[in-house]
Amino acid sequence: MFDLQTLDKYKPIDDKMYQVMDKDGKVIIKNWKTGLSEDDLVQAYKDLLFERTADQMAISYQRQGRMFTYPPNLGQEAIHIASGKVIKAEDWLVPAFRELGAWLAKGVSLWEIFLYFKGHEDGSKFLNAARMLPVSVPIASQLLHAVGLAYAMKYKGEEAAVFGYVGDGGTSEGDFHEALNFAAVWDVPVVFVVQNNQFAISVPLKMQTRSKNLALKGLAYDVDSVLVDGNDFLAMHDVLAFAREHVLKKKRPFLIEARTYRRGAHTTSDDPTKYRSKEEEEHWAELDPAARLQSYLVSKKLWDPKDEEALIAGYKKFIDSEFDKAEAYPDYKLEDVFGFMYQEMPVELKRQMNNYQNFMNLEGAQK
Amino acid sequence: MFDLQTLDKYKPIDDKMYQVMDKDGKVIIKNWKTGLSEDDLVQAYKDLLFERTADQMAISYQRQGRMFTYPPNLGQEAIHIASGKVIKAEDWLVPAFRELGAWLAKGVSLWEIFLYFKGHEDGSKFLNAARMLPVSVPIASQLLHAVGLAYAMKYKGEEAAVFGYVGDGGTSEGDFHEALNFAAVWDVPVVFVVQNNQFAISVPLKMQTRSKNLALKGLAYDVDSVLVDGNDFLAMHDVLAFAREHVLKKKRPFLIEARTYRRGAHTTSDDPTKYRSKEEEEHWAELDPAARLQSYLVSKKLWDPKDEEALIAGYKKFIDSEFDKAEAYPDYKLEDVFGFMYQEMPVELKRQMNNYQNFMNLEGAQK
Amino acid sequence: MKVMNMVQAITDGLDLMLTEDKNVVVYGEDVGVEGGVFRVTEGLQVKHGAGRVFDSPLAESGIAGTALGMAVAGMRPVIEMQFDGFVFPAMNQIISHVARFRNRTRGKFSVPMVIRIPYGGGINALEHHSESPEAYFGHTPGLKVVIPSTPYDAKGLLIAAIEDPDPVIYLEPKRIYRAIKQEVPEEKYSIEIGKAKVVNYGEHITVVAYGAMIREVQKAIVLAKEKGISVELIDLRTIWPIDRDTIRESLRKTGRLLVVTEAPQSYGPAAEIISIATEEAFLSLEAPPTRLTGFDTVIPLPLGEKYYMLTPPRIFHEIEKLVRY
Amino acid sequence: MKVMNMVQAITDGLDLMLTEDKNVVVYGEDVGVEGGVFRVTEGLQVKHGAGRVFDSPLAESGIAGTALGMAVAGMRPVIEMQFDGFVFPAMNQIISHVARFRNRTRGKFSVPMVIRIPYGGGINALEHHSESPEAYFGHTPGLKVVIPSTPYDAKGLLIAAIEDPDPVIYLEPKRIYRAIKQEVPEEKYSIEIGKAKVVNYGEHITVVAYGAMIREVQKAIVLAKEKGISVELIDLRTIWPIDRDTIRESLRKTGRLLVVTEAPQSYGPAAEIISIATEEAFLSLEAPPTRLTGFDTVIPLPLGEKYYMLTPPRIFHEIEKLVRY
Ligand SMILES: Cc1ncc(C[n+]2csc(CCOP(=O)(O)OP(=O)(O)O)c2C)c(N)n1
Ligand SMILES: Cc1ncc(C[n+]2csc(CCOP(=O)(O)OP(=O)(O)O)c2C)c(N)n1
Ligand SMILES: [Mg+2]
Ligand SMILES: [Mg+2]
Repeated sequence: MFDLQTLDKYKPIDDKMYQVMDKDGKVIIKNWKTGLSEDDLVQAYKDLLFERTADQMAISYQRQGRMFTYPPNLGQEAIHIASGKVIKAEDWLVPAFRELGAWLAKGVSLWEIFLYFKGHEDGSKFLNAARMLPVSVPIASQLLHAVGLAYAMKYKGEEAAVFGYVGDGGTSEGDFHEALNFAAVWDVPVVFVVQNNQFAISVPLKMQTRSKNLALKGLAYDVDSVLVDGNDFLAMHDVLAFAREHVLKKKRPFLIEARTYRRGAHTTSDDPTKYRSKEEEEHWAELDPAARLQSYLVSKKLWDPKDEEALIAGYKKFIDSEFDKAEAYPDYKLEDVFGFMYQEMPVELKRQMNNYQNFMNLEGAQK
Repeated sequence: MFDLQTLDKYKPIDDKMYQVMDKDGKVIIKNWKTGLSEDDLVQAYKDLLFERTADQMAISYQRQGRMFTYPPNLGQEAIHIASGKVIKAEDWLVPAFRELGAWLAKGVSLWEIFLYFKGHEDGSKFLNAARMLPVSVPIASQLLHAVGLAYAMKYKGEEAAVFGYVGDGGTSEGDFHEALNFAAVWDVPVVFVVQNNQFAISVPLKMQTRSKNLALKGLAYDVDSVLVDGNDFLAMHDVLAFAREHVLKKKRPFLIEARTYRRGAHTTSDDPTKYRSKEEEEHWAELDPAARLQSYLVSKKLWDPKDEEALIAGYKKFIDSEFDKAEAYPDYKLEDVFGFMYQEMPVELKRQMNNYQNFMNLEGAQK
Repeated sequence: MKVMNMVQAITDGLDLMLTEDKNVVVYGEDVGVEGGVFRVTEGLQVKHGAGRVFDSPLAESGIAGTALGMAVAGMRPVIEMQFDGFVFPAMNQIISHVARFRNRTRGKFSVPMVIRIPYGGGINALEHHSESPEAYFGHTPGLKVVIPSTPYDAKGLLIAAIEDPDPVIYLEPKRIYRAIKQEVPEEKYSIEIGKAKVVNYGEHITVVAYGAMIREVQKAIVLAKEKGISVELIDLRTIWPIDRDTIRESLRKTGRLLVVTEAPQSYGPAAEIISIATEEAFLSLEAPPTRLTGFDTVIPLPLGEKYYMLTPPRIFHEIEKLVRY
Repeated sequence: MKVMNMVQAITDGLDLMLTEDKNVVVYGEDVGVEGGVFRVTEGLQVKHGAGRVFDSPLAESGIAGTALGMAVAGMRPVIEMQFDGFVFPAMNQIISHVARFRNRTRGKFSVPMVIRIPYGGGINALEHHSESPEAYFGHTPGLKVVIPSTPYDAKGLLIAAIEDPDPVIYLEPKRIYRAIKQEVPEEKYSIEIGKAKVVNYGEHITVVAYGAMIREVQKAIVLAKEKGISVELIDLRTIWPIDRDTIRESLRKTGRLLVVTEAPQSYGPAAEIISIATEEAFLSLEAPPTRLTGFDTVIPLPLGEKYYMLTPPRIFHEIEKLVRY
C-alpha cells in the first residue's frame, strides 16, 4: 500500500523508484500489503495476458495487410492493467495511444479498436466507455483536455478523477508544461501518467531530457509526483490507487512516472534494430511485467502456468471474432465524411457533398 | 562573489534567495567581495539613474501623445544594469521588452528605442549593437531563439554566451519549457534570466504557478539555477557574472530568477490600482534598487547624493536630444512597408507596391 | 433598448449568458480582476464569481486545450485570446482538436466553445496587436467563424455563438470597439450564424466586406453617391460558412464585385469570396471581380500603418474603376 | 545522371549542401540515427556527424524557434516537421518570427532556413498524417513556399531553398515519395523559386496544380486525350509567390481554368489561383474558372479517404464539363 508516508520516502529529487517486487516477483517491501483481493490479482494477470494476446494479434492482422499502422503495447501492460483496476466508471480516461489494456478495462470493445486501426472513425465512439476520449495523435496535446475535464468535474462537484497519459517523448512538448501548470494553478483532480518507455520512436530518453527522472518535473509546478516501476504491477496499482484518492481529496494534480520499456516496435512501420541494442532489449526482457506478476502469483499459489495455454487459446478465438466484427462493419459512406463535422450540416457542406454525389451517380450511370 | 560553493548553498529547492545587501544597502554576507572596481560601481549607479530618467521621460513623451504604448522599467533596473556590466560585445542579448538598461549597455541608442515606440521598425536596427535581437512581443517565444543562437556559438567554436530574458508570466508558456529543455539537452551556453516582477499585466504570480519559486523550474531540465534578489545590484552582478563563466566553461545553460517588482504600470495603457494594493506597492518601494545601491555607495563614501540633481539634469538634456532625433527621423515611406520582407523583393510584392503607388500618384494628381 | 458600443454589447451578451446558463464560463489572460485589457469582461467576475470568470496562466495553447476539455464535459467555455497575434500558440489545439473532436468521435463529443479574439489594425499598436488572422480559421474545417460590425450584431452573434453546439471563432474588430453606438435590446436575441446582411442596397456594384471594413466602405459609399454610383454593400457577418445566396442575388443585379478585407492578399479571405462569385454568378459578371486587401507584408508599425489600412478614398477608387470598366 | 525517386533526390540534395556549406545543419525528430521516418536523412548523420545531422527533443515549436536563432547567427538550418499535421505547434514561431524577422529588423537579420514537411493524403495513414496545410503558409507574409512534383524538381528546389536568403517552406508530397523515378543530375543545380512549369502543352483548357496532384492530372489528361480534349498543365512548383505570367499566358490561349488541389476548399489554395486568373485574364475566360479540391472536412481515415482524394476520373469529369461549357 502506498500512502502519504511512502510518498514522502520516494522523493523524485532523490531519484528513488517505488518498487514492490523484484525481477523475480518477490516482494521487497517489509510488511507490504496489497489493496487487491486474490481474485483481483488473478484477474489482473488474466487481463494482462488478454491485452498481450490482443496486441500480438493486432500486429499480425497488420502484417496480413488487414489493418494499417498500429502501435504495440508489449512490455508496458502492467501500467495499463493497473490503470484499468483503478479508474472508475465516473472517472475520465484521456489516452495517448499506447494504453490498450486500460481502454479495454474502461469498456472499449476490441472490435472498435480494430475498426479504428483499420481506418474508420466509428472505432472512436467507444460505445460502452462514456468517459473516455479518443486516441490523441498530436503528442502531449491531450493533457490539456484532461485538465479541462478535471476543471469541469470540480466545477460540477462530481467526485471523479481524470487520468491523462503521455509518453517520455511527450514531456518535451510545450503542452505537457502548460497542462501541469494549469492543473496545479487551478487545483484540479487529474492524474498525469507518463509512460517512460525509454524511447520516442528512435530518440532515446537522454536526448529528450537531462532531468534525472521525469517525476521530478512535477516540482516545477508544485505537483506531487512519484517515480514507479512500471513493470511492477503491484507497485503500479499501489501508486495509481493512491493517486486517485489523493487528487480527489486534495483537488490537486498528481504526476506519475512509470518507468518501463517498449519491447516491440514503435509502430508496425518501425524497425527498432536501427536504434537500439540487443543487450538492452534482453535486459528489459528480464524485467517483463507479465513474468513478474506470474511469478508473484505462483509464489502465492494463486496461479498455475499450465492453465495459460488454454486460456490464451480461448482469448485468441474471441479476439478473432472481434476482428471479424470489425471487418464486417458496414462500408464507409459518403455521409460519413460530411455528417459529423457539425451537429447540423451547414449548407456549404451539403453543397460539396451533393456535388460529389452527383459525380458518383454519373459515374455509376456510365458504368 | 558568487562561486560554485555559493551555488550549492542557495538551492532553489530550499527556497533560498541570494542577497548581498539588505534593504538599507548594508552588505550581509561575511567576507563578501565584489568583482567590480569602485569606478565600475559608481558607473553602475549612474547608468541606473540614466535608465530611470530615460524611462520616466519615455512615459511622459507617451503621455504627451508623442509615442505609443511603452512598458516602464521602474523598479527592475538593477537587473538591467548588472546585465549590462556582464554581457560582453561578443555575447548575444535576447530581450523580451522590459530591459531598457541592458539594451543601452549593449550599444542600443536611446533614439532608436524612442523611434521603435513611436512606431517605426527602423528603431529595431540597433546600429551599434550587432549581437542584440529586437524586442520580442509574443511572450517567451524569444527564448528558443536564444537557444538557437547558443547552438550556433558552440557550433562555430565562439567563446560567446547568450542572455535570454523573460518575465514571470512568460514561464507559463510552452516555449519557456521547450527552450529550457532544448538548451539542456543540447548543452549550449545560454543564461535564462527570469525577471519575476510579481505580475503578468494584472495576473499575480500565484495564479501563474504554484511552484515555490521560479528558479526551481530549472530542476525539471537539470539546469543549474538560482534565485536572486533582483533589486540588489551587487547580488545580481555576482550571479550574472558567475552565470556567464559557468555557461561558457560547462557549455550548459543556467537559469536565474531575479525577484523584483514592477513599480510602474504594465504599459502606459495599464492602471495597476485595479489589481494591486497600495501596501504592496509601498512594501516594494522600500526595496527599491536605486536607493539600495545608493546607500551602499554612500556608506563606502563613493557617492554623494548631492551630485545627483545636476547629473540627472544633464541626462534629461541628452534624452530630450535623443527624442528630438527620433522625431526628426525621415518619414515612413511606402518602400519601407515592402522593402524588407525579403532580401530581394518578389514580383508579387512589387506588383502590390506599384498598384498602391499608382493610386497615390492619382490621388496626388487630383489634389 | 439601451445605447451601447461594441464593447458594452459584448459584455452584455456575456453577462446574459453567464446568468442564463451555469455551464458558461469565461476565462483567459487578465479577464478576471482586470476585466480584460479592453474591458470586455469588466464587472463579470464580481457578479458571477471567480469560478466562472477568471484569469488563466499566460499560455494560449493551455487556454484553448483546457476549454476543449470543459466543453467535452458539457460546459460552454468562452475564452479570450488577448490579441489577434497571440492566438498562434493555440493553433495546434484549435486546428487539431477543437475543430475536429466532434468528427473524430462521430458526434459522441461535441465542442460547444467560443474563442473570442480582438483583431485588426488601425489602433496604433505594437507588433502582433493588429493582425487579421481570419483566413487561417476559415480554412480550418470544423470551425464556424463570425465577425460582427455593429454593437447589435456583436451581441446577437455572441449569443448565437455561445448557444451553438459547435466551436465558433468570434473575431472582434477592436478598431470599432467604441466607435459606433447603437440601440441594443437588453433582452436575449440571436443572429443566425451563416447569414449575411445587405447593409446598403444599390444597383451598380456589390461590395462584400465585414468587421471594421464595413464602416470604411460606408464612407466610400458616400463618395460614390456624389458621383452617382449606387453601391450594394454586403456584410458577411459569418465568414465560414459564407452565405452564397446573398452574394449571388446581389451579383445578378449589379454584375460587379469588389471585396474589401484587411487581411493580407494572398490566400486571403477575398480570394475565397471571389471564387464563390465566379462559381455562383460567372455569367452575370461584367467586370473582373476585384479584391482590395492588405498587402502581402507584415502590417507596419503605427508610422507606416497608413499605407496598409484601407481608406475610403482607396475603396472608392476601386469602386469607380470597376463601375467604369 | 542517376535514377532516383523523390526521397533519394532530397537526400542527395541535403547531402550535397551539407558537403558544400558548413553552415548547413539538418535536424528534427528522428532525423539522426533513424534517418527520418521516411528515410530522407538516411546515412547523413554517419557521413556528416552528429553535430550537423541530429535528433531534437519532441517539440515542434522548439525545433522552429531554435532554427531561427541559428539562422540569425549565420547558419542555414534545414529542419523537418515529421508530418504535415505536426507543424501546427510551430505555427507561432513560423508566423510571428520566422516569416518576420527580416522585416522586423529591417534586414539586419535574415532567416535563411528551410522547413521540410512531408504532406498530403493517399497513404492510408493515421489521423494528422495526411494533411495539406500549404494555404496557411501561403497566407503568411514573409515566407516562400515550394512544392516539387518530381525527383528532379525536388532536388533543384531544395538546393534553391537552402541557398535562399529567406525562409522557405518546402512541402514534400509524400504520396509520390517513391512513386516516380527519374534521371537526376548528381551535381548541383537549382530551380528558380517563383517559376511555374508548363508540364503539358494544350489548347482547350488550363489545369493548374502542384505536388502529388500533377500525376493525377496527367492521368486525367490521358482520358481527355481519348475524347479529343487537349489540356495544358501548369505545375506551380512555388505556391508563394505565384507565377502569374505563366498562368496568364496559358489562359489567354485556352480561356478555361481548372485548379486541382487536395487542401480543403474554403480559403484554400485554389481560391487564390482563381483570383489571380480573374485578375490577369478576365476577358479571356470563356467558362467559370473552377476548383476541384478537398472537402471542407477533416481528411477521412483510410477507409473513407477514397471519397476525399481527387482521382483522375473526377479531374477528367471537371475538365470535360468546362470544355463543354
Ligand atoms: C506533435 C507531434 N509530433 C510528432 C509526432 C510523431 N510521433 C508519433 S509517436 C512519436 C514519439 C512519441 O514518443 P513518446 O511520447 O515517448 O511515446 P511512445 O511512442 O514511446 O509511447 C512521434 C514523434 C506526433 N504524433 N505528434
Ligand atoms: C503570446 C502572448 N500572449 C499574450 C501577450 C500579451 N501580453 C503582453 S505582456 C503580458 C504579460 C507578461 O508578463 P510577464 O512575462 O510577467 O512580463 P512583464 O510584463 O511582467 O515584464 C501579456 C499577457 C503577449 N505579448 N504574447
Ligand atoms: Mg516513449
Ligand atoms: Mg511579470
